Amino acid sequence: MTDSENFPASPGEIEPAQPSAPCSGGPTRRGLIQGAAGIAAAGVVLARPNIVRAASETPVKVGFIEDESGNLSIYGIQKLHAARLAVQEINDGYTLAGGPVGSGCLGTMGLYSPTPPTLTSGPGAKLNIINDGGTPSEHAIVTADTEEILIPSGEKGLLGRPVDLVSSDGQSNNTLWQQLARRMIQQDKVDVLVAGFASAEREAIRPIVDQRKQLYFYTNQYEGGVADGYTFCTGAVCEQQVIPVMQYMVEKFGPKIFTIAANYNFGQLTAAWVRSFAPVLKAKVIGEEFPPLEVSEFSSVIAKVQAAKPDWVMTLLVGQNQSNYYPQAAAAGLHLPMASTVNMAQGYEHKRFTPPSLANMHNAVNYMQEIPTKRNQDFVARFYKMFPNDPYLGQMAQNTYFTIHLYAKAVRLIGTTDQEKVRRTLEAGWAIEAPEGTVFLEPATHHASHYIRLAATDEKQQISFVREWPMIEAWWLQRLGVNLVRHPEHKQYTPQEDPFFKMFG
Amino acid sequence: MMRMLQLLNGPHDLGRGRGFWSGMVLLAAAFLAYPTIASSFSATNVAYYLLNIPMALGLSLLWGYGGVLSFGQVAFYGIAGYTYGIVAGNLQDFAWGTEAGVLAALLAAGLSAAAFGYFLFYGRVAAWIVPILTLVLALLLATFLGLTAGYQWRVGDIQLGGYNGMTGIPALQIGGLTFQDYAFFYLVVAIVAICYVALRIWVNAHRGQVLMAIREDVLRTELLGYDVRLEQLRVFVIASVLAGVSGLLYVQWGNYITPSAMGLQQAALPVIWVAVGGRDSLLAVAIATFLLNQLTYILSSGGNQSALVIVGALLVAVMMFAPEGIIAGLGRLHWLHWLRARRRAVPSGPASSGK
Amino acid sequence: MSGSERIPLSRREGGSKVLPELASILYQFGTNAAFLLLSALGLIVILGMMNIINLAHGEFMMLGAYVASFAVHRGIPFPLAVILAFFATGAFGIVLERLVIRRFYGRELGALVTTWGISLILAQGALLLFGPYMPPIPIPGGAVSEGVFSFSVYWLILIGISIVLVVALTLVYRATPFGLQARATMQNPSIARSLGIRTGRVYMLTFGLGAGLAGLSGALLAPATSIAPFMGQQFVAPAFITVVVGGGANVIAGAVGSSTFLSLIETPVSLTLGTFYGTMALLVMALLIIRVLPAGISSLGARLRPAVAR
Amino acid sequence: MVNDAMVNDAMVTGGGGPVLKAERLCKRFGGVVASDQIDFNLERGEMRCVIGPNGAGKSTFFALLCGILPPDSGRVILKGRDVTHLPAFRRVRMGLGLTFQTNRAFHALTVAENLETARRASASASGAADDAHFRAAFGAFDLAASSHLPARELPHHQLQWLEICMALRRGPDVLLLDEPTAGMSPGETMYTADVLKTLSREGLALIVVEHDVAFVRKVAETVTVLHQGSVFAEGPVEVITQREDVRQIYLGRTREAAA
Repeated sequence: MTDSENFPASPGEIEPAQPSAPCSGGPTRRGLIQGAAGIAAAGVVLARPNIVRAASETPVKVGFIEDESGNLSIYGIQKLHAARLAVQEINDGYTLAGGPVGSGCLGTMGLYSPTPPTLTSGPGAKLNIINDGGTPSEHAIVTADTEEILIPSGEKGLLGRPVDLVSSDGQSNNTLWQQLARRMIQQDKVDVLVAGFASAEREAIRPIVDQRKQLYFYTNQYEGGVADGYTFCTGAVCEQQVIPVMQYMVEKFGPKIFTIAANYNFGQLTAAWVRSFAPVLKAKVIGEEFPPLEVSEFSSVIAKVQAAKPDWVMTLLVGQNQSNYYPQAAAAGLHLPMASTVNMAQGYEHKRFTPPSLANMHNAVNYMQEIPTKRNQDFVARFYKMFPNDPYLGQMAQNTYFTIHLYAKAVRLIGTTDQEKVRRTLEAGWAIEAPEGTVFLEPATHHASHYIRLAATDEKQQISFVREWPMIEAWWLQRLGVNLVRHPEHKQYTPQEDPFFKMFG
Repeated sequence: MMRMLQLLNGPHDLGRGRGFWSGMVLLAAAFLAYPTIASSFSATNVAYYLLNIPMALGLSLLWGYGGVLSFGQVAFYGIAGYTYGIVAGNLQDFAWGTEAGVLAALLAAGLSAAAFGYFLFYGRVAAWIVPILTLVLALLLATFLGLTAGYQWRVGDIQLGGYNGMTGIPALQIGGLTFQDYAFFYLVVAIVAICYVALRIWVNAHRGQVLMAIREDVLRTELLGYDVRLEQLRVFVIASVLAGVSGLLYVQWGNYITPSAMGLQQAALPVIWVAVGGRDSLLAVAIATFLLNQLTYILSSGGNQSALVIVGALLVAVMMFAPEGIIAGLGRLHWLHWLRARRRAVPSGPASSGK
Repeated sequence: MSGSERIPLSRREGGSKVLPELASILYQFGTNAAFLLLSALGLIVILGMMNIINLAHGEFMMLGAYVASFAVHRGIPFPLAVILAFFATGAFGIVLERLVIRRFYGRELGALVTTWGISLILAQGALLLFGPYMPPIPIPGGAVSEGVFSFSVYWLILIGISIVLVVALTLVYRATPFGLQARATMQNPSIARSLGIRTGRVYMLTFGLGAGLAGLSGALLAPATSIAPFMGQQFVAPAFITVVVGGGANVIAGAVGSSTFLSLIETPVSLTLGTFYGTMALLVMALLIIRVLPAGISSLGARLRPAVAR
Repeated sequence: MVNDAMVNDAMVTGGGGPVLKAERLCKRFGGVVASDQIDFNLERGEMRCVIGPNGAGKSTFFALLCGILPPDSGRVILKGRDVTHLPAFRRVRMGLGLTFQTNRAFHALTVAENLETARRASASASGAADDAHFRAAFGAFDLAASSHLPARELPHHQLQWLEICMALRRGPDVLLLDEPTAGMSPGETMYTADVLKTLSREGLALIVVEHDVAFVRKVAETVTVLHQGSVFAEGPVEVITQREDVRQIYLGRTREAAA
């Protein structure tokens, strides 16, 4: 239990809560969302005014499964702690700024538009692959300029009930994950499930989630493609990370790319993205290597990279064994610029590895604790006040943090924890002021747009952010025509199902 | 029929006689009645503790009765699980599609065990190489399946799925009945009961005696005129098909399987269950499998990270202080009196009258 | 200590393209072989001399890496830390032998299962005690370059060290009183005992030596890997494959032979087809060897006591 | 099954000549020659003792005859059929029975189960006449009373007898016994000798590898002496045991071992 002194002003008396400032500091999408905040779009979103009820005995249960032991625990413990922080803040009477962005637009659009609606474009818009980056352009969104993102929610807890974090350790064991998911859903009857690091874990529990119609958040960065009516994915996906980092690397270092990717789902799929989008960026993948996850000795990979002479290397290596690549490459004198979507932001390799193993590494991230904005520094301070001994606060932890706040906001708005209604409310389209920046939850795809920054390391593995894209959508599922509001489905798409990728094998 | 009952009551497992079998019937009745008081969640969980028993019984037969240790039974568990996923997944819209999946899965487990076992037993490798090679087989399969993430790795409509595994595996359907929740629980209880009874008859029948003869003395058995290689291969195939039965039940339970089901830690578990229970008693192995699965679940779902340490320590302690197994040891204590009483009834003569 | 300087091996500008290619292949071959040999060394001593199949071998290597990491981050120079790892892991091995392993002489399968239990305890115990990872050890030495390729000095040193270790081990077993006693005990424990050799002590020291060598290898490989509780798993398969393929009457020669042979297979396959196929080739090769060369296996098996069943 | 049928044919056609025959059997281990050009013939109904000092190659010869070891060169002919490349269990199915130097009955099984295991070794059933040997031995050794005891509870000599009965259970034509009386008291040894002699008289061919000269004198007609892997002498028991050179290698070695 932390004290609340480190939080901004304590809310005095609890007032009947307004829907916590819908759209305050939220986005306005020119031509689309203007004034939308005021329009209480019927049926779905504001069906019931929010009333603070008498404190009830039954808490709101947030089910939470992560790996607190085993191989993946360096990520799982971060996420658990971030979830604790979010629950603590909710119970202390705080919320993150934000609200439904288009109660009159996007949610409705999702329900009635024949083509999937997006935030950046209306119906029938063209595929907008890359935001130019840098300064917001005519077509970019207007982000909130507030730095005070943690604001009083008007009540302690949620709907007058305390929020409980029901957490379990999945121990990197898929069978245990299934058992725990069943227990959370069937026995603990959690109101929402926030769980999953590895894609395998998500895929292990998704059938159970679907069978029981459980509201489920997956907060990890992943390979993309999950289109599931009961699942919301709030982490970054390939199109948000791969293409920005490639664009930067090609501009800065040259067009010849060598990809080293873990030989499993994430690595294969992400490598397919790199291969397919290189021609779009006038670059070329001149070599690819897929070492198995078990491999920890990389001399032949390193030799191949040296022989191919690329301008830079895309490293999509995963797990303990494969992280050996970096010190081995550095020791072998391979000092090419590197890009990645997995390292640093989660496993804080730049802090763990001795320089210069991870020097000259680039990663497009939606969050790292080094982000120099005030809202982030406040967040980092709150986190370390609660967990002073933690080694790092990473991307997935931040995603978990804002996701739980987002859920609480939706519940507060609709006034019930009824999962079907909360899901419908979330499908109105939401913005939330996360530590990274403004994040939009897109109704049609159940994915989030992110504020993406390009983090680069110097010789001493210090982080600097060399470019930023204030909003990149998860546009790929939109391109495939996924509209979960109108056509709920329960599958994971792979790039092979998209004709664009087929052109590149 | 009487002969079957006699064999069932035979000496090569714990427990005999009217009292024991009444107890077993009561136990079975208790399992059958369990769903009336339990939630479908608890029933599903208990089904999980039970569904590994066929694999454990198979390993008990192979190791405890036959003296051949395999670390790779999970390989056949996985082969059956994946085969069922592929066949039943492709045929699920047809009548008898899932049954065809079951058949294909058991065949795949049996045939692959026969092929692999041929190399092991007809190559007459040393006893300690069998566990190492079976382990290598399991790891090889796990590695291979982990690499099948690409779109090219599909059979019909079914994607192998690499590390993320194969999802959406259909539940078994017979007629209009789909084996889920309570129905699945009953299915598991029935299969476990059938496996136990059948194996108990088997070990007390002639083949079981030959198996124990091989465990005691390979050369002696061979020089009685038995083809030891064939006998070992036969029991290896039976044990692997039983592992396949568990694999089948597992994919029904979770509608899902990943390569990690054949990984290093999973491979360790059957050996632990069998060793802790008492490898030369089917009953002890079944009980230990149930209890240890429950223990692991309780420890880990309570957020306790020391589950692996505790299970490992248990294994070491058992191997050091009770190599015959904890449950078998306890069981023998109890049955000792009964045995002694019985022995007195046997005319004792030859020991003294032999000259 | 900085890995950034690159010393050119050859001064010829635009010289032959063959030489660097050849050097690169040789280097990879050497590192692959050294990796296999180092992974297998401790295992081979324990198996060859005692008939104990030590499935906790990977965890002994993990212990060595942990000790080295501790030492290095308390200011002890890396070479000293490696030696410390040898003695610390060796001492741990001796304690373990006295407490547990000695009950299992003549019961190979019992030892196999027990050491597996020990490996679970050690790995998860390390996680509980020290957390999910240890601070890394920087790779000593820089790199030398030849053409477009550059090679890690440290791996070159490791290749040298593995040769030195093999020679030293051979000398210990050929030319010291302990080696003589060990070989006598290995051939016939009861006769050795009747000749006044304290076979219990020989077993204890042999197990300690095997454990120490595992720790030494773990410490030596630590800079090239991430030091974590489950790091031992990555060595288990290569180590056992090396041992099973090695076989032969002379364990040390067997290990040298099989690591050389396996890397001869692995290196070209990795280079032409990819790392995945390299690893697969290693595993498939092991299975084939076992089937095609039953003599290798049987000569290995014949040395085991005749207890075929238990 | 096909093989068994062929084996049965061989049994039918293989009458006449010696029932078991070894031709120029050689086996070496490294530099040690364990068997050196051994020629050996055993007639039907013959009782032969093979003796020799420790290390003379008796056990190797025994292993070569029953197929535990493959010979480097030479042939083994059982009932007229070349069995040199047949695995041990096939030779057993053809009519070879044997016991080991150390007792190797199955301790976990009962006496009855041990015998049952021996009886059902293969599909090819044995004739009723052959069964007579077993019944005679079983009666003589008085094992019926302990049928339901686990073998581990039998006294030592009865275990030896049980093993002989197991070897006889399927009605072999040739019985190979490796030191069948090791560890028995003199009384038990002589009783065993009597039973074996009876069996031999009833037409069973026997080879007994032995150490105990008293026992050899009692049972054998012909004795083969092995020394350093080859046949040193062969002949009637009275002649051989009187020969000075035989006594020398035998006693010399014995004295050495005692020293």
